Formats: sequence, C-alpha cells, structure tokens
Amino acid sequence: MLRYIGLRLLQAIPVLFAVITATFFLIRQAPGGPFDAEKPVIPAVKRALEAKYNLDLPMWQQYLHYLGDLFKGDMGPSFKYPGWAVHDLILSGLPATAELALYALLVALLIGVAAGVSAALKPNTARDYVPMSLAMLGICMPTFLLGPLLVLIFGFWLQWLPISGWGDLPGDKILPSLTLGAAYAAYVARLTRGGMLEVMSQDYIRTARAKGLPERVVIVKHALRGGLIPVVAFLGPAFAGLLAGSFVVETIFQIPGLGRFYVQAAFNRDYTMILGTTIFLSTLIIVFNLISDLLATWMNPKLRNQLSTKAGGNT
Amino acid sequence: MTLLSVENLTVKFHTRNGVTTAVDQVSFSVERGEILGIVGESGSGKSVSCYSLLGLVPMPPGKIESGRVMFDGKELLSMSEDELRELRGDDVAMIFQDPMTCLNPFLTIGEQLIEPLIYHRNYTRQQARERAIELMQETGIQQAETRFDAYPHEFSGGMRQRVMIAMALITEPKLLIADEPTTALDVTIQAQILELVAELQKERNLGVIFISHDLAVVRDLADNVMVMKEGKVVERNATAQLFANPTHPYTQQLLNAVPNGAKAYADLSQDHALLKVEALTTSFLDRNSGQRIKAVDAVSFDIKRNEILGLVGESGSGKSTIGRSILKLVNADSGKVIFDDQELLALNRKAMLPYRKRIQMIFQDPYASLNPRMTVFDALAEPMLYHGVANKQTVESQVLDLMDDVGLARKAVKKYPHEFSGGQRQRIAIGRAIATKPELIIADEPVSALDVTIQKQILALIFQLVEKHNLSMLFVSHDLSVVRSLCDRVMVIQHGKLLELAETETLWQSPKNDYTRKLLAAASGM
Amino acid sequence: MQGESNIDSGNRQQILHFGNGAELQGLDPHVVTGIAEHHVVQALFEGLVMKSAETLEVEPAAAESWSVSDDGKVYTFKIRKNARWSNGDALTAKDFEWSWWRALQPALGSQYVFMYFPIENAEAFFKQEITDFSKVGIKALDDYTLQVRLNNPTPYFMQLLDHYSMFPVHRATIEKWGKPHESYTRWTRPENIVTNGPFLLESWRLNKNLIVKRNSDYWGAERVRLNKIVYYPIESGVTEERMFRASQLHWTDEVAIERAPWYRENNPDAMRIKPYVGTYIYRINNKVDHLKDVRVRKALAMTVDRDTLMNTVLNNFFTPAYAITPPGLLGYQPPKTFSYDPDKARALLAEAGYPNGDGFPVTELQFNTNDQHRKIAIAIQQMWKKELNIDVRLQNKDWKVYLDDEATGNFEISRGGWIGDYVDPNTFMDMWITGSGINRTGWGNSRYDELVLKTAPEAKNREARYAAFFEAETLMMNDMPFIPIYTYSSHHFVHPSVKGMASNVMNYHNFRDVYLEPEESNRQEN
Amino acid sequence: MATQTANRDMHEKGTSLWADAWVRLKKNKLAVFGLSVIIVLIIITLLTPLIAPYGYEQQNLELGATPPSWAHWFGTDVFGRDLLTRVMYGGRVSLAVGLIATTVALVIGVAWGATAGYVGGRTDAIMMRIVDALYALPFIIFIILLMVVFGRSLLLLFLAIGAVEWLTMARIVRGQVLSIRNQEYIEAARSMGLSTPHILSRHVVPNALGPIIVYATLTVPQVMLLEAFLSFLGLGIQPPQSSWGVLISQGAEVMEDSPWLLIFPGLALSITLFALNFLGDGLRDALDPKASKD
Repeated sequence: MLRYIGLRLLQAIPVLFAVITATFFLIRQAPGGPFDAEKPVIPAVKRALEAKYNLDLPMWQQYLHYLGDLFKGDMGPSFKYPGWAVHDLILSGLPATAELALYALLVALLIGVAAGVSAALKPNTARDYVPMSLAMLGICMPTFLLGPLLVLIFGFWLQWLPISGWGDLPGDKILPSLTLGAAYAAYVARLTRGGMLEVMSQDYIRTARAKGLPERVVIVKHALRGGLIPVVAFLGPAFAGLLAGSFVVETIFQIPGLGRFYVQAAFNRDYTMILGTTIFLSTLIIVFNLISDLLATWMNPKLRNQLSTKAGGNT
Repeated sequence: MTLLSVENLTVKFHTRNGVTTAVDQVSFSVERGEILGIVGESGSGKSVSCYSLLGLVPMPPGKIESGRVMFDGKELLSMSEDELRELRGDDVAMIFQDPMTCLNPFLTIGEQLIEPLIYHRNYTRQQARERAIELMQETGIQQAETRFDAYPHEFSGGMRQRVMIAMALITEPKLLIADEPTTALDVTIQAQILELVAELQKERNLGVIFISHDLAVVRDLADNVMVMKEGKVVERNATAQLFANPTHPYTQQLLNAVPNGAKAYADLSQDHALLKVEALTTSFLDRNSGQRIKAVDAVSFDIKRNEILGLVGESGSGKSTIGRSILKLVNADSGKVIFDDQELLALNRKAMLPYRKRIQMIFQDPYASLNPRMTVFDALAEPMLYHGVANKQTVESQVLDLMDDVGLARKAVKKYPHEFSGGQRQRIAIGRAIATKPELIIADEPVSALDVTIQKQILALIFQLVEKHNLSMLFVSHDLSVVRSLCDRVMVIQHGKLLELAETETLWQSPKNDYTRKLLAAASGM
Repeated sequence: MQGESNIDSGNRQQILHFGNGAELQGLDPHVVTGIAEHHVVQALFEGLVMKSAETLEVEPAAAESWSVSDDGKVYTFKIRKNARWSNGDALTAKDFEWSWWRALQPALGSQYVFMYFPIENAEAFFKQEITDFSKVGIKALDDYTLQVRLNNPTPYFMQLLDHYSMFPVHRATIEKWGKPHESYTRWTRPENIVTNGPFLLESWRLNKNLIVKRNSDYWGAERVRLNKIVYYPIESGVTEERMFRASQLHWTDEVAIERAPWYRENNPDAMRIKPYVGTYIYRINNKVDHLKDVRVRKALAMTVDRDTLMNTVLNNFFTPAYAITPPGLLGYQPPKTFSYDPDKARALLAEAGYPNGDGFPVTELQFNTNDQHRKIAIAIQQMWKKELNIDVRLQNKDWKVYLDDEATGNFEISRGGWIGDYVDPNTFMDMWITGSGINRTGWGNSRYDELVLKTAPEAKNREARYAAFFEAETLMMNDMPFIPIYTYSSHHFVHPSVKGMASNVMNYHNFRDVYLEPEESNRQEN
Repeated sequence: MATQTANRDMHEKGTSLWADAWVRLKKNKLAVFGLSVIIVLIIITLLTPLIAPYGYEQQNLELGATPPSWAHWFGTDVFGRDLLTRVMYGGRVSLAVGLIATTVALVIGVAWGATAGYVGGRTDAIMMRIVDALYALPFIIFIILLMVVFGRSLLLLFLAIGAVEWLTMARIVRGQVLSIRNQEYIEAARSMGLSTPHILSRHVVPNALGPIIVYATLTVPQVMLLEAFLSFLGLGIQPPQSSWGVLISQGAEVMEDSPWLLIFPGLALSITLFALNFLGDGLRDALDPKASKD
C-alpha cells in the first residue's frame, strides 16, 4: 500500500516538474506583461518593478530563481495583488472552494446515484428515460445559466434561499452547491446507470435473488458496490475539476474562493499567481486521482492486496 | 406427498425478434430424498424449466404461458413475488454452475453465507455465524473460523463450490436445485463435489434436481433421469433403465458421445521432430507475495510431424502457459523452442512473422476467442490476407472453401459470432487456425467448454483436419478421455513440472506416476 | 431562510454596504492603483487636504491651513495638532517628509509617482539623477509645518494632494515589517496596520469583504456618522444587481446596462447616472495607409450616429462626445468641430479616393473583451457599412493582448478610453503630445505640443490657460487622430437611505459625510 | 502494405461492421429520428443564406429587443436583429465546431488512449502522465498563445478545442482498452502475428466503440459551449457573426429582461443534443452486433 502510494507520488514529481517548466516558459510567451496597463507605467517605474521581481534577468535565471524559491516553499509575491504572497492568496481562497467542491460532490453523488440506480432498475422505461434526459440537460446546462436561473427561482420568486454569500446566512450554501454539482450529478447518473446495468446482469445477483433476499438488499448490498466502481474512479478527476471549475459559481454567488484567482491570474499575466495556482491544482489532480484509484482498488477485494506490491499505475 | 410436481409447464420469451418457446409442455416431479437428473444440451430448456418456477427468469421478456406447479402442497405459479422470495433460499435452494461468478466478489464468504439465515430465519449475526461455520466444516472447508472472513477470490474453484453448497443448505431446504455444479471444475475436484452432494442429500433426505449436460455425471448420482431437447422432454426413466435401454435416438446419441477407447498409435519415431522444446521455463510475478512463481519449470518435449501430443494437467498446472510460451504470447525466462530447426524465442517480431503463419492456436472459450464485432468472413479472411495466403481476388473463394472444411454453411459467412452456437463458434476458431495452412496447431482445451455431443463432433473435425492437412498438434486438455481418443502420446504436468510423457495407451495401462494414477482414477470414477 | 437584509440591519446600525467592484491589490497607499483601492484607502488614510464631494474644491484635512507664495511655487502647510495615528502617535510634518521620500524610492515602484513630479527635483531624485533628498522640495520645517517647493506654478497641485499616492504612511510600522521600499510586507495586514483616517481597518477577508469601522480618535470624529463600511469586491455587475435587489447592498459599483429599462420603469430612483470625467474613443492608427488620410478619419467620425447609439444600445447612460475633454470640467468647454453628417462623410470619403466605399480595404476594429465594447462596435460597424459602404472586421482581444497590440501599433482602429487623474483639462491634453506613451495613434503636431507643454503652463490666468487648451484641442480634432464617441458616466444603484453621497464628475465620495437614514423618517421629511 | 489492402478489400465486400451497423441503425426508430433531425438541421444551416428571412447583421437600432412577433418569429435582440436569422446562422458555426472539433478529439484521444492501454507498462505510465500534465496547464494561457502563434482562423478553433477535449477521451478509451486487451480474441490476433496498429484498429478500438460514442455525443454540446468561451477570449468567431453558444451566454445575461434571447438558442442546442444522444445510443447498439438480437 505505502509502496504503491510512494511509487505513484514518485511518478508525480516529473509530472509536476514538467508542468512547472512548461507553464513558466509558456506564460512568458503570452503577449503583455503583468505591469502593462491602459495608462502606461512610466518607464523608470516599470524598470524598477521589473528589477524588483527579477523580470529583468535572462529567462533561465528567472527560472532558476523561481525553482530555488519554490524549493524553499516560497511561491513569491503576486504581481496583481502586491500586498500578498501567492501562497497567502491560495490559502485564503482554499477553504471556501474546497467546501464548495465537497458539497457539490455530495450533491452530484446523492442525485446522480439515486437517478442512475432508478434508471438501471427499469431500463428503457419512463423511469430510465426521464432521469437520463434530465442528466443530458444537466451535462449541457452551463453553470453561468443554471446559477442565475436557480437564483431567480429560489431567491427571487419563491424567496426560499439567499441569493449570494457563503456562510453568512443559513442556507446560502445550497444554491452554489447545486449549481456546481448539477453537471457532475448528470455524469454520475450515467456512470451509475452503466455500472449498475453491468452488475445487475452478473451471476452473483442471480445467486442473491435465489437466496430470497429482498430486492432492496440485492440492490444496496450486492449490486451497488460493484456498480459504483466506475463512479469512484470518476470522483478523483471530478473533485479536481470541481475545484478548478468553481470560478463561475464563485462569481455568481460572491463566494470568497480560489477559482477567481485561478482564472484572473491568467488574464492579469500574474506570472507567480498562474504558476502557484497551476502547481496547486496539478498537485490536487494527482492526489485526488491517486485517492480515487486507491478507493476503487480498495473497494474491489480482489485488487485490494495488490496495493502492496503493484508497480504499474492506473490513472 | 410429492415434494415438487410440475405439469405441462410452458415458458416463452417475447423479444424484439419474435417469440421463442424455451420450455414446452414439460412435466416432472421430485420426491423427498430423490435425485432427479435433467440432462440436455445448452439451450434445451433444462435450466429455464427450473428457474421459472421460482421467479428467477426475468419477466419480461420471459412469460409462463401455462402449467401447474405444486411445491410442498402450495401452488407456486399463483404466488406473489414476495411469497416466492420467501420460498427461495429457504425451502428451495440453488447451486449454480460457475462458482467463480456466482459469489459476490465484494462481500466476504461469511457475509454471504449468513444472509439466508438473517433474512429468512431472523437469526442474529452471531447465531448465524456459528451455524455457518458448522456448515462450512461439514462441507469440508478447512479452517472455517478464519476462512469465514475471506473473500471469494481467496478460494479455489472447488472450495467456492463447497461454499455455494453450504450457502444453499444453511436454511435446511427441502429441495435443492443444482445447475451444472461440477462442469467448471477440474476432474479430481468434480468427483469430490459430487460425492459431497450425494452424501449431504442422503443425510438430509433432500429432494435434488441435478441439471447437467453430461450423462456420465448423472449416471452415478441420479435416481431418475429426464432428457430434454429444444424445450421438450424426450425421454424419462429410472437411471439404470435409461442407460441400459435408451429409447430415444437423442439419448442414444448422447450416450455415444462420451469418448471412450484410444487411438491407435502410429509409430512416428523415425520422423524428424517438427517442434523441440528444451528446458522451457516461464514465471510470473505473484502479486500477493511479490515473488516470481514458476508456471512452467524446465519442461522439455518434442512433437513429430503428423503427431498429436496430449498435454494433461489440472487448472493452474501451467499447461496453457506452455502453449502460450511457444507462441511467445508470454515471455519465457529460459529454454529453447526449436521449430523446424529454427530457435523461436530469440526472434524479433518481424523474423517471427513467417513462423506465426506456420504455427496457429485454438483457444478454449469459443465465446471469448472470436472478436464479437467481426463477421466470420472477416475473421477467416484476416489471417489469409495478412499472411499472404490469399489475395483480394481469391479470398472469397478460399474463405468459402474453409467454411466447407470446418463444416459450416457457406451462407453463414456474413454472420457474427454471437449468432452461432458454441460448437459452431469453435468451428470458426478452428477454421481461423487452419486458414494460413499451418504445420503445427496448439489447441488449448478446444472442446472443454462444449456440450458433450458437440465435443464429439469437434473432436472428429479436428481429427479429420489433422489427417487432411498433415497437421501436427499440441492438444492441451484436462479431460483424460478426450486425450485418450485423440492423441498419439500424452504428457502429464503438475505444478509446472513434466511428470510423465508416454504413448497414450502405455500411460493408461501402466502409469508410472502417482499423480497420473490419481487423475486416471478420478476420470474413470465418473 | 433569507433573514434580515443587510440594508435593514445596516440602516439600524449605520453600516454602509458598498459594492466596490474589484478585490484590492493591497492597502499600501504608495503601491496600489485603482478605484476600488481608492475607496478603501481614503477611508483609512488622510492626506494634507481632501475634497468636497459637492464642489470638488479642496478642504483642510491633516493640514488645517496652508499658504501659497506669490509666485505660486512654495506651499506651506500647517499640520493640525490633534491629528493622530491609530496607535496614538501624533501625525507630524516629519511623517509626510518620510512618507514622500519613501514614495520616491525607485525600488518601491510606485505607479503614481508622477503625481510628485511638479515638486522641485522630485523627478530627478526618483530617477536617481540626484541622491540628496534635501535638494528635493519637501521639507518639514518643524513638527507641524511642511514646506513644498514646486518647479512651476501648478494650478492643480492642491488637487493632487488628495490622491492616495501622496498620503502619509506610518514609518515605525513599515520599518518593523520590512524595508521601506519593499511592497509586500505584512505591515498592511489588519493586525499590523497603522492608519490616520476617519476609519480603522477591522477585517479583510479576501474576495468576501473588507470592513472598516469608525475611528473615534480621529480629529474630526464628530463629523463621521457611519459606524462601519463593508466593502464587497463584486466583479460582476449582474451579481451586484441581484444583491442590490435582494437588499444586500446600499450602493453598487455599476449598473448593468441591460437592466436600465426595467429600473427606469419600476424603480427609477434607485439608479443614479451622472457624467464622469472620462471619454470613450476609437483610436485610429494614423500610420496605416488608408487611414493616414484625414478625410477618411473625418468620414469615419462623422458617420457615427452618437445620438441613436446613446438612445438605443447604450440606454441613455452616456452623452455624445465630439472632443477629448468632457464638457464643463471646472469651467472648460471643449470645441465641437464636427457633427453627425453622413452626406459630408460620403463626400470626404469619395475625395479620398473611395467613392461609395469602393476599394476601401477591410479594416479591423479591435476592442478588449467586454460586452459593452462589443455592442458599441457592432452598432458602429453597421453604421459605417450602411452610410459609407465600407467593411469593418471586429476583433475582441484579451485585455493584455489588446494592450500589447495597441502599444506596438499592431492595430487599425482600437477602442480606447481615458479617465482623468485630476480635475483639470490638462489630464486629457498632455496624453496627445507627440510620442507620448498613451497617444499610440502615431499622430503628432508640434503646435499642439507647444500649446500644451509651454503656453498653457505659463499662462497667467485661467482664461489664458483654457484658451490655449481650446486652441490645441480644436487643432487636434481637425486632424481627428481618434474618434470621440461619448463622455463616460458613473452609474450606480443607490438605496434611498444613503445620504451624503454627493455626485460629482470625479465620482469622488467622502465617506466622512455619508450616513444612512431609514426610509420611514425619510418619508416624514418629504 | 498488406494490412491496408486487406482493410479496403473487406469494405468492398460490404461485410464491414459499419455497413452492418448502418443496416441495423435504420431499424432503430429513435436513432433514425435523431439522425433525421441532425440532417434537417444541417440542411437548414447549409441553406441559411438562401432562406433566412433577414441578414444576420441587419440592424434596426430603433426597434431594439422585442419579443417574438409575426415579423420576427423568435423576436429581436438589442440591435433589432432578427433572432431566427441569427439562430440559423449560429447553427452553421455551432454544428461545424461541434462535429469537427469532436472528431478531432475523438481521433487523437482514441489513438492515444488505445495505444497507452494496449501497450501498457512503462509506455502507458508515461503517456498517461503526459495527459495529467496537459490537464494541469493553464488553459487560458494556452489558448492565448495559440492565437498569438497561429492567428485566429476558424480552423485553429477546431484544433484548439479538439486539443483540449481529447484528454478525457484518451482516459476513457484507455480504461476500456485495459479490459479488452486481456480478451482471448486479442490473444488470438497476437498469435496470428498481427501488428499492433492492426490489432488496435481492427480488434481493440471497434470493441471499445460503445463508451466512445456515448462520450462523443456528450462532448458535442460541451464543445459548442467551449466555442462561446473561446470566442469570448478572441479565438473563434467574431461579431456580428454568432453561434449558439455565444447566443446562449449572451441570452443568459438578459434572461429576466428578454427571455426569448435565451430560450430559442437554448432550444436549438437542446434539440441538437437530444437528437445526437438518440443517434449516439442507436449507433452504440448498432455497432454491437449482439445488442440487436435480444
């Protein structure tokens, strides 16, 4: 187990290194620099600023400087928010974003699994078509549309829920979590349906029925565990995707999260911030993929003891 | 009172492609303490006629059209799903064919064992556990206490079948339906399981329905035998009478299909060996222990031209790995494979290509070894075109010739594998193997997944093709009687090591090795 | 579940909920830039003087009085004795001397350092041409007297002093957390910061809100009526409008233009639209072949139907502009050298060699990604097509790409805008000097340069100065290096309880004078 | 090469999986319906310049945004432009982008994922780590760089979207292939000495098609919306041209004031989506010779 995790983390190092290097050089190729503004900064100031952030050095030296600092755990100052260090900004936004992503994931799982199971038990009937059609809509309904729509319905028409904020008023976390989780709920529903259909045709389900178990037990105890393995494998990338994709939802609902930094850093050419968020996010992707692989492996007893020795990697 | 009586049962399947009658006016009955054998090929309706009684056939598409079924004084067909469910796993228990797939891989053995007690008898988990462990011991599972919390994959096939039996018996049912419970097991294990079933049946005065395609299995076990074909009962009689005096031609055909006797050995000693295998060793990384396990351990043998060499061993003995190592489907650790004076193991992909044309393989499972998305034509034409045996102009006629060769209708050439029966599929697979006009064929259990009558046909086909095309063959099998009827020489392998290699009849008459004797005993015991 | 709204609770407790547009870059007055930062920094800090939100005239702040020498070059400020830092330290002239020294450190990289350049030797010191700060015209004569010497009499100098880049900062605090010129130290954190303004920093939660509370030790504390201001960094106007509608905000940073018709009909009082000291223009690249011809540029300018544009797409948010300076800036009225005249435009275009637009190359109009810019471009593109029969291709660009292309002259026509830094026509005029970094059109005129750089600064009185500007602007608009479109406006949603938020062309708010009056008492007064 | 001639030869024989799939597809009513809708939409968009009631750029500023009427069935936008016309023209862009970019993603993703999954071992690990790394790169910067380096052609838009979307496709395909590569028929193919590309294209990929097709139909709407975002960044189409994605994102902003500006483009996208979904499910079944027999 530990050996397997260790191997996977070891594999992550070159990936992260490649990501850092590629990002570092790519962002500097993009036109416009961090200090370009409509009103040009007077040249002396610009020179001073560039000297301050090492931007006057040859590229490879900047790169070595950055790696050196990074090794010491310093991601440098943000160019756009000169009052803050990059890691301060990331840490300030992380709790809200992580919480939002977690709730969205719960929403996705609750709705998605219920819909998927319901559909799989009566394939090709209304109980299948209706939730699956909704799932299709959920997948293609962009958050920038769903969010305002939910606000309009539950915030203004019904006046049930607050329209913005995060942790300020009771219930203000519901709409953002729903908005962000909807698309993923749809994916989970489809994956669950597929997984359940596959499992329900297995011989051991027939065995369970032959034992005279109630249908509820057959589904929940015997079928769900195998049927959910594709879902579990999807959770890792999904959680990383939720973290990265929270920008729109954070903007709509005024949530103090990380997503805004992630997107705006690119527009601002905030080099250090882009790198910081990229490193952070790719680490998350790697970690969550690993967790979700471990979970999927662990859920399958046949593979469980492979964790001790298995050398290859699943993604 | 009759335990179970079925009268005029008819079950139909309503699918998009029309209605098929799976069970047609079938009647039978089972008394307490009686074992009824139901014999027939796959698709003959023997399983459906039992499953449908208990609501285990999905409806739709299945539908019970007519019939009357009394079990223990109750009419089954008018029962609600819940009442049926109460019956299942309580008064009526079942054992299925493949213990590999019939146990839930995600739950421990113990958990699965105690479920019937908890849901039907309201046992506490502790009580249920005690009972389960008792029964595990009774069914011959060692160290039941610790094995209780193990997962199915940690059991061997035979042990799993014991678990299935324990699970079926745990509620002390009145009727046990055993659906091909030994078909997927090795010959020595088969004998043990059959013995266990017979023993338990006597002890508990159970009514048993024993479903099998294999007459030999039923012979020693069943009190009465019913033979089914295409949904209909063709013959029913007490076992002894049926075997002594089969009246229906189909029953006769079934009885004749059991291979017996041996092939006359053609003396080929003067011939130069086509294939020489020297000290072949292949090992795998064992994921549980992290160590390399030798699947094939320094095995040497040769195959002469026009010779069929049998390779016998139980599952896990490494017999399949030998075949795969020769064809480099797995990488051998050491040793030599010399084909027509050319060492193969050292060749790269390109240099190996001409030899792949000359050596072909037939696989065990005709359902898995054919690409489900390729028509027969494509499957047969692919190797011909790839190896240049045919070109675009000639390929069509060559494929059709091949269809004739393996006894398939020419018009079936554009069908997909799933549209064929198992035997027909194996014909396709054989056709694919001889399509490149090879000299050597490695046949890995080519008939063990087939019904017994089909087996016979396929064996005949193989024999005929070997003669016609002057083939040599390595014939891998766990079934000694099959090997005996086909092979010139036989070698026995256990735990990767070659135990014995001799001319077939010599081996049968005077086996030198203990293990060989054990194998022979188990086979003849059936 | 929606609870008591911010408006209700805020009105009860004198807490202003203020939509502040963007998240702050920081709180160091010498480092930050931007309007959002301005709103907060001016509540926390205080310069020598402040402005009246009603008249924009200068009022005493940290300096209780000042005098100007006869030649207009020497300013002497008397710092008030009861001005205090938030840690209790007295605010002295030395604080200003040190703070301004700090702002002039090149390593600090203060982007508004040019605000200091009217001061004697300030520019030279910043550019490190001199290193002796005593030669710079900033001197604390004693603890409460600050003397400032200028290069030239600068009529708008007092206006600059209100800019946050000239605010004092607390030396001991800054030096405790780093070097003076370091811009990212922890001195501005809520737990560390020391300020001298009417409000104190209470908390700052990134992307959520920043809260300031009333400073009871402030010298003018009796004048301050708000207990708290909560600043919300809301980038999206649509989100802001929703929060305003849900009674979460007293004041929004902007009005989403699409919502205007609805509010005009249903809640007209909530929307406040006022002229703003800025001009929306289309820069023309005067170096592109077919745009070199002044007749072409004029033709383009004359076919922009500004009135229709305002009345339709822009919902009457803005007023048409025909020159660069907004009308009525402290008494200056810009020239109107042309008007909407398609006929004349067609004639000019024909004269330039493109009768009926024939042969006019497809011209690219670039704008940075923004819904409003897009709409304006779409409307004007059609106006040019319809009236001049010329094809314009629109291209939106990422903000930094757009800036880069504009700065390097890689454009044909480019959207632009200019917001005045201070209340004087000069802030609009000096940007069009030949080769100025903000000009970017490639246009230049030596007479214009002379008028703006020499004649106006040396003018003896306001009339002469304005006359020079008028002449220069007329000259420029006859050359039409860019197309003026409209004068900016400030547009906010404002809750009726908000009082003392006067409107002015600078969109300048003095939070000292703001208070909240719930609607009940409001109604009684009316 | 022998392989190629072999392939071509078999197609000529009409025994190919695809030819059979077509026969089966024609029997599936929902799929035929889906296909018809798509074809009708494509025909409409192709004929748009001839049949559109107005010009897509034709403005009537004084008219402004008006709800549906006899003159303007779908209403008009803030410029007084006819929405029906704009939806029709928008469909040209969206359908082209959706179908072409998805195809690009499909081709790259299938090739990459199938190779990684089939070859396995270290190759697999490296290939999938590359996918991980690409996932992590800042997307906006990537797009901006693409524009700067290659300009702003529509072709680039297809490539850019395809280049992003193939990552997930590759992972899905790899997962499928991992389970397929241990099947006996793959071993049979290997024992015949077939080359890896041949095995991949003839044996592995056709058997992974089910999930691939389903995912591809899900990708199409995402691609259409991604196009709107890229247009927003400046890649993609520029006003006064439009696409469904752009119309929807602009309609979303005014959903309270002019709901028709959201509803009609949204309907167009939804109809396409459902049609594609029906077609995709039908195609999946048609490509599975077994499915049509139950």
